[in-house]
Amino acid sequence: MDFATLASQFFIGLSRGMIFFIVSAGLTLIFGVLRITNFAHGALYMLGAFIAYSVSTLVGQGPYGFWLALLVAPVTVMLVSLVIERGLLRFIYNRDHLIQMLLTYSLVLIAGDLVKILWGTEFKSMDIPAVLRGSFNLWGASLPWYNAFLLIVGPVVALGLWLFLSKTHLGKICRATATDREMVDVLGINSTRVFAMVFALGGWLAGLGGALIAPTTSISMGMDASIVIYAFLIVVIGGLGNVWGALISSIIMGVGEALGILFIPGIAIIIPYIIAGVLLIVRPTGLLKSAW
Amino acid sequence: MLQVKQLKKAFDGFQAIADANLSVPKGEVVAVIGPNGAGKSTLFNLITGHLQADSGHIQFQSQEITNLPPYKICHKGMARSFQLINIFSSLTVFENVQTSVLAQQRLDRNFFTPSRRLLIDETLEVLEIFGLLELKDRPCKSLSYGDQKVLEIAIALGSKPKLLLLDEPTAGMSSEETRKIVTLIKKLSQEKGLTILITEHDMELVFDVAQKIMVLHQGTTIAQGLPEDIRNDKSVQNAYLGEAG
Amino acid sequence: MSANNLKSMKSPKKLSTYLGWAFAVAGVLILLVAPTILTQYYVYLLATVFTTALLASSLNLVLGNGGLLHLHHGVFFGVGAYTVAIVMTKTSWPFAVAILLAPMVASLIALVIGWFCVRLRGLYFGMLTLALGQLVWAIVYRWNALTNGDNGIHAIPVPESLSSINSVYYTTLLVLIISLIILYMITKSPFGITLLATRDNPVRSESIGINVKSHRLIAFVIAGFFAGIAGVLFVLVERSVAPSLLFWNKSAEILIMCLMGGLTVFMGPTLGAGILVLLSMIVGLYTEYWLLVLGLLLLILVLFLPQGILGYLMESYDKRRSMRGEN
Amino acid sequence: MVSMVGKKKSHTLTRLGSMLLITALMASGCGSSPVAKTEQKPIKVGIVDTYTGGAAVYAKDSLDGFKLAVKEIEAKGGPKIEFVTRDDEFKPDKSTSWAKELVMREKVDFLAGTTNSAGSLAVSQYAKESKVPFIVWGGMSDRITGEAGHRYVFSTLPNTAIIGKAGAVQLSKTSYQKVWIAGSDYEYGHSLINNLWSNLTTLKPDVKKMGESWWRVGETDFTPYINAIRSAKPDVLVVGTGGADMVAFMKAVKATGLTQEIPVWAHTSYDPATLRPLGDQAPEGVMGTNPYLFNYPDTAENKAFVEAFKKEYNREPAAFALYGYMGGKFLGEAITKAGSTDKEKIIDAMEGLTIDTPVGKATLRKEDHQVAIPMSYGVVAKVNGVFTGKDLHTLNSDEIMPSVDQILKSRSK
Repeated sequence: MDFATLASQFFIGLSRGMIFFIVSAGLTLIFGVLRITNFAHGALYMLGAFIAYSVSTLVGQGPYGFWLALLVAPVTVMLVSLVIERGLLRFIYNRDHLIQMLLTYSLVLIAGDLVKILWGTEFKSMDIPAVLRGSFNLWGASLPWYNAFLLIVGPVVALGLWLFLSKTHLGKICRATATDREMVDVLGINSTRVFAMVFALGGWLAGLGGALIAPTTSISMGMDASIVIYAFLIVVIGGLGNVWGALISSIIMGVGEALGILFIPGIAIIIPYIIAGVLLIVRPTGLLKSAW
Repeated sequence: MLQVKQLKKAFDGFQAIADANLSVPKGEVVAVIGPNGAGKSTLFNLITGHLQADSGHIQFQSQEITNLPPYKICHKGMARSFQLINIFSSLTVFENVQTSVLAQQRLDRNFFTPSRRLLIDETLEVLEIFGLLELKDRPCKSLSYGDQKVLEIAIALGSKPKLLLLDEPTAGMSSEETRKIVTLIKKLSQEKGLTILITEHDMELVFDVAQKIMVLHQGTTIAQGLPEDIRNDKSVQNAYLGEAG
Repeated sequence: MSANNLKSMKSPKKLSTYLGWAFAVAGVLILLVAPTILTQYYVYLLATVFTTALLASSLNLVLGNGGLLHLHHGVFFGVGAYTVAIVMTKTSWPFAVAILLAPMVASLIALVIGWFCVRLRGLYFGMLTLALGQLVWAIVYRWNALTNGDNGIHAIPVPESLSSINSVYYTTLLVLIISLIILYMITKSPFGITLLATRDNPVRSESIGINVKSHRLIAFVIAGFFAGIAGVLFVLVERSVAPSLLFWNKSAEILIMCLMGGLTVFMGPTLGAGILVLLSMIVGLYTEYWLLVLGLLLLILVLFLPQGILGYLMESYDKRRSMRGEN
Repeated sequence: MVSMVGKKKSHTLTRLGSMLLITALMASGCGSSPVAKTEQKPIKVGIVDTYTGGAAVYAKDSLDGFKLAVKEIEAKGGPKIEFVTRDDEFKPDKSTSWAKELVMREKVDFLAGTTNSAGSLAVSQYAKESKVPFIVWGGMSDRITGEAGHRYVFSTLPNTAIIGKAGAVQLSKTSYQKVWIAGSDYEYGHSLINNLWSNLTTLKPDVKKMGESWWRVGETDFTPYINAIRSAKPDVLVVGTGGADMVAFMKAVKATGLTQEIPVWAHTSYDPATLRPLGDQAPEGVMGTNPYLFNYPDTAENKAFVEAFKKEYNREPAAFALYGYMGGKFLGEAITKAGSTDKEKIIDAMEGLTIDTPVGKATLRKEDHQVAIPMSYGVVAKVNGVFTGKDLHTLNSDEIMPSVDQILKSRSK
């Protein structure tokens, strides 16, 4: 095993982790503030990918298609999330976890068939924008430009989230809500508005994840199921509700899986579960302090 | 019967219990008093195993019970009531007490005998002591606050304890209900011969029922002794005055 | 008050208890003669209902009675079914061994998973059941040599006497009834009452001398045991197994059944299982959008009938009774 | 934590009893629909297939192909064929449950379907028990007509044994020796690759396996796999992956420029279903095999089929459309040949039946009920600005079918 392979594999794993992070950050944020296990997060991600496809097809898969999709898809998903929150979720905030969970699961079932009705059964695909095609040489190994692009987007999103959580009023409320629900009520903050905004933000992140993954894969029904398990594992490992925990565990998961693929490629399929199992047995309540 | 020595407990750097010492002689009613935030509830939680102590010792009937899980401590003969109402909300009054009696008799792992046939008399006996017989088939949620508080203590008594810990048994009660509790405490102590450890805000009640008082201030035992000694203790007065000022 | 007086305080057996037995016996009698009236397909469908009902009822022991957010009960069902399948196709052991082994292996897996999970509370418990359950799924899916991977195991041999649809029907019915009686006895036993107490108030339960973690673990293992039995029944009915039995959406389906019938009522999950199995069949005849229908149904249920159908009926029955001044 | 009000008294028993009663009454109500018609009844086919989720695209194609065949048969005055469809959601337990409904309640004469191999195997087992013949046009596992085959199951699509052998024939004509194998970590991937490998080692004993990688179904990012494989520097990468994963894999091959260093073989690499979604991002030079293309073979029969299909559904037929179409055609011909609607006689007529199909003569082999059709092989290339298959050759069906001896040997195990 030469150094170049190891290094490039590391970076590829890191870029894989970035997608995980973007998707699971939204999930964990919703966990922390709304106390809701959002099974529909994967469906929102899938929706992001399909909308990204439609947008880029609408402008003829041209040079601007991807960038426009990257802008429009997350925002559309955000609006959908807002409708879900205002129309459904806000009625069940004081119900128990099971009820909340099953409500979001009902959205998974509905979304699956709706996507089929709206987009048909065929696999969709969108192009990688011209500037991000191909790969470049990294110490003798090659790294696709798109993965490098993800390595930039991931930290930008993380930085944005950090600024949001630590510098803005809403962000501070989010953190406060995540650590102590009662305090927010005591302070008399209009928590339903906060909930709506956080759920919308979570939706935006899911949509962004979907739009980012869209050019590298085939956009198909069922892509929600495969991501949602990853996102859940990551959120649990990181500590429920902790965005930075999600970042750390995304990286562990991405890099760990990539290295696993390099060293034990025969059983790559169970690597994430092994990582999750070991970490959860060592730290059953997550790597970082969870919201509750 | 109960010995607490140099107990310490901190939460995230805050020293809730700095140096607590307590000895409860058999058959007596002992009260722990102290200003708000003195650490009374924390002390109770440490004694009953709901919290883990950082250091120090708790001995019950000459046995080390420090940091044992609550259920083991309960089986050694120590039961407690809680400051906030802490009952089994979906069960009836009868079942609330029966659960406790079942656990005490180690029958909680019995799978096939219908529980309605088990330990009926024992449970009814406890309910009778607390005057809850008439209410026994009511869902406990439908009880008045005062009755729920009484049930709270009845559940503890279901464990047939040698030592009963009462955490603010009259908190939030009317004066009439409080009198009822006082009578109850005296009855348990005198007729049943129970050793009782109590925390209470109501000083009148404390000096009425307690044979011994321990004063906790900022997590530290500052005095321990007979009620009249405590009444005249300078440091105790300072502690209370300091809080007022 | 004397002991005699105390005794007189005990509730006498009510008429409704006997009426209940009468209903139960009548219901069982009807189900006993049902295969003579019904066409073969409905006999088969009812056998599926019985299997699913047992699975849902076993889940409800931990979910409804234990208050534990157990999100991946399908795993124990699948493990039970796979145990029978593997024993019958890969070994020469007799069928009796297979059916005895299945619930034991299922409860063993439940013991292992539960051992990790009962240390956690609430959502963490749920997430860990999900994660560890998916791990079991991944192993079953991947272990080709033992499980045939995603192809599943088919044409599982069962004894001649259990091969006709009618005998499968009666077997599943009998096992369901016996299991439900046992589960019912458990919920009414000290163990069951104590389980309710740990659900209502784990902290208080600890302080009255209940070892909450091990109590929950026992409930988890019992639930796994009965799910394993349901797995055996599944093999009797379908004679084939595939990893999809252990995938998490199967478990979600069971959760929906429990919720639909009502978590607080003993027969709720059974009703939910019956409704969902029959409904999925009826809807499937007309459209390929069953999952959409299920989603909408679940949405309505969650928003407007969270106590479930039977739970709702019981609530309104109790309300009417108390209005009439009974009790 | 789930918390709810639970007050249970002796009334629970009343409820328990009444519930059982209601269940029983409901059930007996359901059964009272009589099914009895005694006219000259057409043959009824019950189709169980996956119309929900990622695999729905295949079920749709095969169903459309089947419908076209039924229409054509009727137009020519052939036997009337009716059909109903059921969605198994890619769950094998649903497949059997629907198969039972179709046979017992709907009283179908034939079963057909399903894209899920496990579902196909499960239905096949029931077909054997109930003696209702089952035409597989979706499941690709070689077990269906191989070791688990029987009198009542037929397959009208090339299975993994055939594809694997075709791939081996193609690769045996190259000079590659060090092989890395990879694929989707499920039955289809493993079975295809195992078949390919065992045939390749027979045809070309000097090949050497360097290693293997397996990814989960639904993998979105193939770069870590490709990077790892690249570092091992094999002569050729042989891939068995299907469906949506195939498109994603090809994208990653292009993005990493893998073909410039390591040649790649993958079944259906130049299939329109793979290439169309890729747009101009298809990796040139990827070798592959393919059972059917709408523009290959370039024969009048194929053109007529494509024309008819396009007219009906406004799109070009893909491979699964052909499988469904052949399923319908075989059934129609067999009914005509048998001159009866008796299932056993139709089965007899189907065994060894040869019909004309868009890809030439196709035979349902008598011994194992597996369809034998030719297969093409070639590479992905840009022709006139469009990505398609190039250097196409045809492998005759007798070159790529596993021998009857082999099948019978595996069945006797």
